[in-house]
Amino acid sequence: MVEKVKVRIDGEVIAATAGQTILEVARANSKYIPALCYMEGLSATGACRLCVVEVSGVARLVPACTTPVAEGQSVVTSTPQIESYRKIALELLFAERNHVCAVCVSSGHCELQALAQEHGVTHVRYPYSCPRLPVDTTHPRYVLDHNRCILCGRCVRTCAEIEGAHVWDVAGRGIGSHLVSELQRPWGEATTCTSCGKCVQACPTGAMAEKGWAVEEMTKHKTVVSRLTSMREGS
Amino acid sequence: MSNALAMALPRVEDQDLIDRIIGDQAGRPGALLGILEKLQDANRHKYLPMESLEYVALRTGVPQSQVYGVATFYALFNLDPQGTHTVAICRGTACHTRGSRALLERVKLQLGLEESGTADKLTLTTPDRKFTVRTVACFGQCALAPVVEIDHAIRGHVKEQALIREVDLLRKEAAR
Amino acid sequence: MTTKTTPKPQAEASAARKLTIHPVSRIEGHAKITIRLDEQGQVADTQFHVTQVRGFEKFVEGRPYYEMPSITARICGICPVSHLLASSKACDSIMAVRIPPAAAKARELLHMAQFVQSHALSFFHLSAPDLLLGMDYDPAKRNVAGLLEEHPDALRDGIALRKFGQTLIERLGKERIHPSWTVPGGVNNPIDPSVRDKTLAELPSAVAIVERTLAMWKAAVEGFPAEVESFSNFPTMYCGNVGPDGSLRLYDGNLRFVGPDGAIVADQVAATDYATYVAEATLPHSYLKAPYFRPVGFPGGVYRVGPLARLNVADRTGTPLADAELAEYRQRYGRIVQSGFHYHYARLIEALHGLERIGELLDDPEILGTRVRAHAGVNNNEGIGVIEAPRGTLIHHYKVDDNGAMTWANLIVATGHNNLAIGRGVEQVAKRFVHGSKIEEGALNRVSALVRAYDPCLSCSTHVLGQAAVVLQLEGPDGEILDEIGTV
Amino acid sequence: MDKVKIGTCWLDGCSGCHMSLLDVDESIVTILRKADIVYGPLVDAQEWPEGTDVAIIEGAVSSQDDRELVQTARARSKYLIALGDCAVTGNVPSMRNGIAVRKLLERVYVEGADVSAGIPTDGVPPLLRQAEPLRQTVKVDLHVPGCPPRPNAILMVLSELLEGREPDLGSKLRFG
Repeated sequence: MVEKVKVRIDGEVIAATAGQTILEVARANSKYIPALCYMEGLSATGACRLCVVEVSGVARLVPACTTPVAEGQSVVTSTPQIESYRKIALELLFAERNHVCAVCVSSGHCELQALAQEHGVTHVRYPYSCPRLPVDTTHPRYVLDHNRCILCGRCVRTCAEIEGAHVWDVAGRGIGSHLVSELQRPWGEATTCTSCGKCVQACPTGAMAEKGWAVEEMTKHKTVVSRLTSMREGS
Repeated sequence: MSNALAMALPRVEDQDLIDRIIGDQAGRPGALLGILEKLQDANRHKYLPMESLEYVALRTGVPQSQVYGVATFYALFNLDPQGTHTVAICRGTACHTRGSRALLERVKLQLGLEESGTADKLTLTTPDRKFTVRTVACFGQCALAPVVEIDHAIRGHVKEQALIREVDLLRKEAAR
Repeated sequence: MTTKTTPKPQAEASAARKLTIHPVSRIEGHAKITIRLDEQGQVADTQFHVTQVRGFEKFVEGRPYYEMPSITARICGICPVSHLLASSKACDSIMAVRIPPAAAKARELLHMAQFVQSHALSFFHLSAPDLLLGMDYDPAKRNVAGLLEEHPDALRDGIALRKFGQTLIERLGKERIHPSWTVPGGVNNPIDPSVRDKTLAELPSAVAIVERTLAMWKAAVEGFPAEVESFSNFPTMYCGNVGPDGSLRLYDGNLRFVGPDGAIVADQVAATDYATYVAEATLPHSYLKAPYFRPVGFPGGVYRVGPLARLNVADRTGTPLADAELAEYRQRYGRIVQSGFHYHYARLIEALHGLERIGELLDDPEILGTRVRAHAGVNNNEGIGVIEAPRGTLIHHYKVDDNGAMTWANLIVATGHNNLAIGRGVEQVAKRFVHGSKIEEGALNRVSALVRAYDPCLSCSTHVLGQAAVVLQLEGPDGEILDEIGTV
Repeated sequence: MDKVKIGTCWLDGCSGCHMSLLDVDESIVTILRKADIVYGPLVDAQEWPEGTDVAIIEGAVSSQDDRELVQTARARSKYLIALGDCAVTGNVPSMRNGIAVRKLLERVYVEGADVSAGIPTDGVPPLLRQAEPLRQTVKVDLHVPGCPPRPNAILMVLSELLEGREPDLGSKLRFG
């Protein structure tokens, strides 16, 4: 039994199905809400806070990717306050690691870089933490550069939910959090990795890339995850 | 897979222990935390060896990366062998303003521990595994600042000289 | 906010003095010159300081080798293409590939475009104010703005020539500065025929500019006898790349070293053997290391690189117009040209050669070939790339582990090779022009102009970590600073 | 009307942003008619002049000299532009930041020298611990990101300023 609800997004009344999230409904109706950790076909985690929206009757901003629609709900996707929060979130992502866009394999094809431009982030107002982080080059076909990881977890969920291998997870906590394969093994020695490369395609930045592509050359096939999901649902 | 597993397995008696612990916890949601806690408790050096973590993953079906994520998220768990004695120095705000950093540096010097930690948690163990020095975010005893915990006993208003004496005493004890 | 101004202690009657030029202006980077005077007010000695260091050799450790071309391009925004290419060549050698012929030609085309723009910048934007307005011209106007007033046609020529080179770079690599077109294994896109057609159409007017400028230069140089005589006018060795037939090679070739008299000391030295001949010394007063000719030793093994050196080293340029100019140049100054002032002349001849090579490469049907990239993993744990940058020989030397992570890097840049010669040149020109307690601005400018003649790329030089502007400081024998021109 | 006084300099950068400025080609003539370049690599001024209208700074702040120069530029200029990623984010120069300065210098001048090894100190400025964006040292009025910023963006910024308007970069520019 599919229950229908009516919600208002940026003033427009939209019919939706109960259980859908605000983000899903918005995107299905060509309303743009930015997001980094969300990826169609994966579970939502509400980690990056870029998709925050205003919901009538709720005092704080809520992440659109994890908030279900409800009858009579009124959603606003962009206000000066929302935009300023999104900008802060983006700036903090840059400040945390060493992105150095100019010499990144994903420059020009990076979701973080593009979102920063879209939101008019011309500089970061916080001091950079400049951690010294390794690059894992041990896998024969792929590379993991921790300097460019934003801990969105898309690789973790892709590997766990789509490939079923769950090679990746996030270890540590706070500023020390980092992506880990198995028990902190070098990627090339991870026995559960099938080398399918879907994590690389899911990565929004240059943190994961195919080996051998030079700066600016790494373009990703972002739809691989949603295509697989929809094909499986269809079968 | 079988080959890599064979190399990484813990000793047979440890396997038995892990199997027993897992058996006790079987089916409980969030069982992993309890398993790891018991495992660390049973370890002579109070830590979780990599082989044990791998075996836990194998037996519980929890992915290795998730086991590792849990083991590194909680400050309670150690991935390195701990010393016989533990000196935990608080670096909460109150203790910090009352000179806990100097206490830490002094103890490190006394025990010949050199490297400095940059992460939010610092744990250093002497090569002879007699002492582990670590920092703690807050003991909740701010009125007693600076606070140091020695072998699970809290000391308040700690002075440098008193701390040195106490650690020296433990060192001589350990030497006997 | 407080501003620190440089202290300027007054000269006491007796003492000898130190003079500092800081910044050395109209150069590509940051340098400082210290001149010590004796009690008679004569130049006792000088130091050429490069004052910035950046640490590329260290911080690239751990990075995948195939990122090196783009990372090292950020050493220099004037000749990023040189670093892109030297680095790509080092990477080709790590991959153990021979890149497709179309890719080699495409890279050389990009390189020639850079030669043209870089030589245009050095000649017109940086040095022409001295050469056309005069060494003693009002320093407030001795720059491109002054050129605009007095010699607008020359300035327009300079802008147009630089634009020709930069536009070709942009057409090939999408960006004028830091294009990412050149990659390990070749280039990442074949050349579109429209690039060839547009460039060939513009080529004649670029050639005309260089020919016009050469004619102007040949007349103007007569007005600088003292500069010709004193700008690094001393015997040194010279180094540059030549082809198997001894002709000038800028993209490929092997190293040749010649003695002060032109005798060949070492020839057809492959990139892999560079270290047999080149060693490096640290100077206590500069962040720029000083390479020297290893068989002779330090500090005697001074050699020069760059346009003057290349034309001394090569038997011919290999293109007709440039060869005709080279013949006239040699007729005027001899087979081995020693004065550093003639770097300008040599630079113009090379710009002409660069334009001719562009024409030749574009006329070659292979330039449009579509196989332009070889793919491979790590097949060598070490790779060396050598190229002639506009300022001289550039060496990239890398070591990687089996996974392709950089474990070690050494970069020897053109201005480094010239470091010892510039240092000695500063002393020579200071002794010729700087006298007494009061420093004349014109004297100061000549010291800077000597540095400028080498077209030192201090951005490149300071890849290790530093920066150079020129401060001229007059210092007494006991070290007090008597006069200082320049700012920190 | 008086010409606008522009000063430019580069700190720890590659000069590419200055080259991108020259890449406006013939438009530089238009700029030169409306503005005087009172300091910078293209002119002979030895000192950053008082009363500068616009300071255009390329590169990160990496050495004592850099810090002093940018502070002087700030104190003597009405409007300060951070031009390019090094000035805006630290960019490639900041890749050294996780490494101790001493290690960096030793790698280059001691390990990397065949003779007379040693870290230069005579007449060269000390390095700062990190290469940092300008805004961590001085107040910046406008950030123009890019490696380098494209010539048309630089031309737009300068044209607006020469017309007395505050440039609005909106979403025109990106890092890298």
